[in-house]
Amino acid sequence: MNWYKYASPTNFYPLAGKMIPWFAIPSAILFVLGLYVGFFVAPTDFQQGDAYRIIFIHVPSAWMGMFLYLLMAFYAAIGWAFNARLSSMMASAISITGAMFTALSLVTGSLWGKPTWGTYWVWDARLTSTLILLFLYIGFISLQASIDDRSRADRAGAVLAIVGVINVPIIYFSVQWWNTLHQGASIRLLGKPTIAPPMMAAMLIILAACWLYSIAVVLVRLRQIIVEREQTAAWAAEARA
Amino acid sequence: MFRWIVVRDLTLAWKSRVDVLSTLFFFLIVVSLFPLGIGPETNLLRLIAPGVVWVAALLASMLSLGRLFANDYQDGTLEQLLLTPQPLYLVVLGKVLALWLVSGVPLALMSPVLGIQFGLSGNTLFVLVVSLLLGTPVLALIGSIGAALTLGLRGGGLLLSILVLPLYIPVLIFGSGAVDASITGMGLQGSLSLLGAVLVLSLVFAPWATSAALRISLE
Amino acid sequence: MGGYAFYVWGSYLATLILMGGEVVVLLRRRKLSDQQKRSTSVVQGKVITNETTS
Amino acid sequence: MLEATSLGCVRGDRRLFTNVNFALGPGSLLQVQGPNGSGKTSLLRMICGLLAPAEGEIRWQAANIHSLGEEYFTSLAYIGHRNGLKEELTPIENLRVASGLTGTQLSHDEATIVLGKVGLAGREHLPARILSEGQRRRTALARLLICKAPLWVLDEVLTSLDSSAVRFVTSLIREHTNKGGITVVATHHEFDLPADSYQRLDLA
Repeated sequence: MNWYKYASPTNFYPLAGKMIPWFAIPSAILFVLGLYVGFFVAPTDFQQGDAYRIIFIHVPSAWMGMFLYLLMAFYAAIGWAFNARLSSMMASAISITGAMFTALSLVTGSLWGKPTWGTYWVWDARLTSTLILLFLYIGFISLQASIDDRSRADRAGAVLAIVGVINVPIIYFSVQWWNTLHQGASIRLLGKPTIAPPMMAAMLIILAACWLYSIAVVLVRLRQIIVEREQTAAWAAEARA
Repeated sequence: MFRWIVVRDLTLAWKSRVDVLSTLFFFLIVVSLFPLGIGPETNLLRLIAPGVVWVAALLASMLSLGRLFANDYQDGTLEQLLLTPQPLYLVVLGKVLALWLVSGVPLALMSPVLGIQFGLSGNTLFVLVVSLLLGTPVLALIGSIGAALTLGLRGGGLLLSILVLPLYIPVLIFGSGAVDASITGMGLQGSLSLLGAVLVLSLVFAPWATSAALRISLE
Repeated sequence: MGGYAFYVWGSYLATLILMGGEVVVLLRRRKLSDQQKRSTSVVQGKVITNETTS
Repeated sequence: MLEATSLGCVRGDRRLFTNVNFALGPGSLLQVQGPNGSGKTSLLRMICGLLAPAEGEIRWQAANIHSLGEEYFTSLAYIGHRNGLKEELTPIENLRVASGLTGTQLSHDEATIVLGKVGLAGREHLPARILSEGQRRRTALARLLICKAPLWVLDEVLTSLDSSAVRFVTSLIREHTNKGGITVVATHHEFDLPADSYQRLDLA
């Protein structure tokens, strides 16, 4: 079984098509299951009442946003180092879903902040770092959008992603440091209520659902990018012939 | 050969003094806007002074990035710089050093004048200058990556700021943290040493990333 | 929901809007490029598209 | 010895040329011809190492130019479409900077002599932006006189030059070829050189 032939976009296209339902359907199932566990099985928290149920989507989306950035940078670096177009396309496909998850975690984070701290935006270390991560995503997406030549866009994006990955820990550390500097004891966003098993179960189920969702959406967008790139190449060849 | 790059860029900057000065005037004007916006009472101004001066330094040094590669790209000298027998890493370092000498250092030396406007005392002014002297090279180094990536793109200036500002945040935090610490009398070795660490890290990584970005943009 | 209904349902509504929106945008993008592909291949030989390629 | 094997180039999504092969021994000249947009400039930039080939390989003295890195540039002189001059600097300053960057120190009078040879006598001290396009092109060409690079890559060098400048450039190239140098030039101008050292490559 020669795996190498799937490295070329045109061969990977049908394979991706077959894989999508295998990820999309389980993702929907897990979502429903996770929500059911989160809302009916998990008890009401004595401290925060039912407001804490927001963390079932807030925490997984924050993790997804973070991990997809690292995955994007990995694919971009591979695409640049080995001149593998498919891998660079993968990075571009991941970037939008990653940005979506980061934005989602910010929205749910602030909606959760209101009942627990009384304000929509808390300059907490994790929320602020997630905001900066969103800026890094926006930088990557807008850089790739403003370059017409695809191979330059891929490689320029790769450089930015690698520089971004080196900076992410520094940014997280500096925000953490800044947070302790100005607020003394940092109020932990999670509030660390006793995590009852069903709560943790709900969160992990939804995390798995987000994972499957991301793979499905990224594969669809990847096929879309392959089609659009091959189309322009075909037109160009056609026009020149 | 490294000397030639720096000499060349310094003479060029000297010949087009106007837009070098405009970066400094921008810094001056932006900082002076804040008291007009917030009100003249000094204890409030003293509180916000580190942040204001540092954000203005950030924006001013980002404006000066436009000059780093853009006109060399237009007149074809950038290609020649890529074809010199010395490593591109050194060429980039030379250009960034020249840019820093022309925009970063005067910025830092001018900052005490603004500090006084904000009611900062002698010792803090000294810390302000030191933190800016340590910080502005990092701004130039990281900014050079963005300048190389957005070479020749439409909407370059705006795109450059979207790429580079998030990467500037650690420098902003450590820099203004140092000045803030000296105002409140807390130990400022922590933030200055962190700033120094970021400087060393960007001195090592940034030129490599910039030369890779230059090769990509000039394909 | 103990008085927090607005925030809990609000955040799940946001989840629906963002994740659902992403899928809808993606599917519409695919439909759009399929139409373009059909319009080019329908005209045999000569390449005619609704927007000129540079 | 400059060798290219099965070179291919893809710009954006268009394949400009493929399977280009040539071998240039000392004292030979390759003239690259073809309509606009056929990839002449891309081929020349590929030879300089500015553009990575999509397929194939270029070897200088039997070593791949990408593995040679900066060493390769000591033996290369490239003049592209754009002159590579700074508008604010005078020809003398431009020349001295160019030579300084390649490691050879050029004094003020040496620069003046070279500029005199290129036909810029008396205009050495004017900022380049005042000079005409032809004069700026001559200043760019002056770089060829001062560098000792055996490989010259010239892109449309003869455009916007008057007849005396064209004669000067062709004599320069002939002298370079006789001394055992290699030249790759993209132009429609015919050079009168001995047949065995004259190769043509048509990218139509």
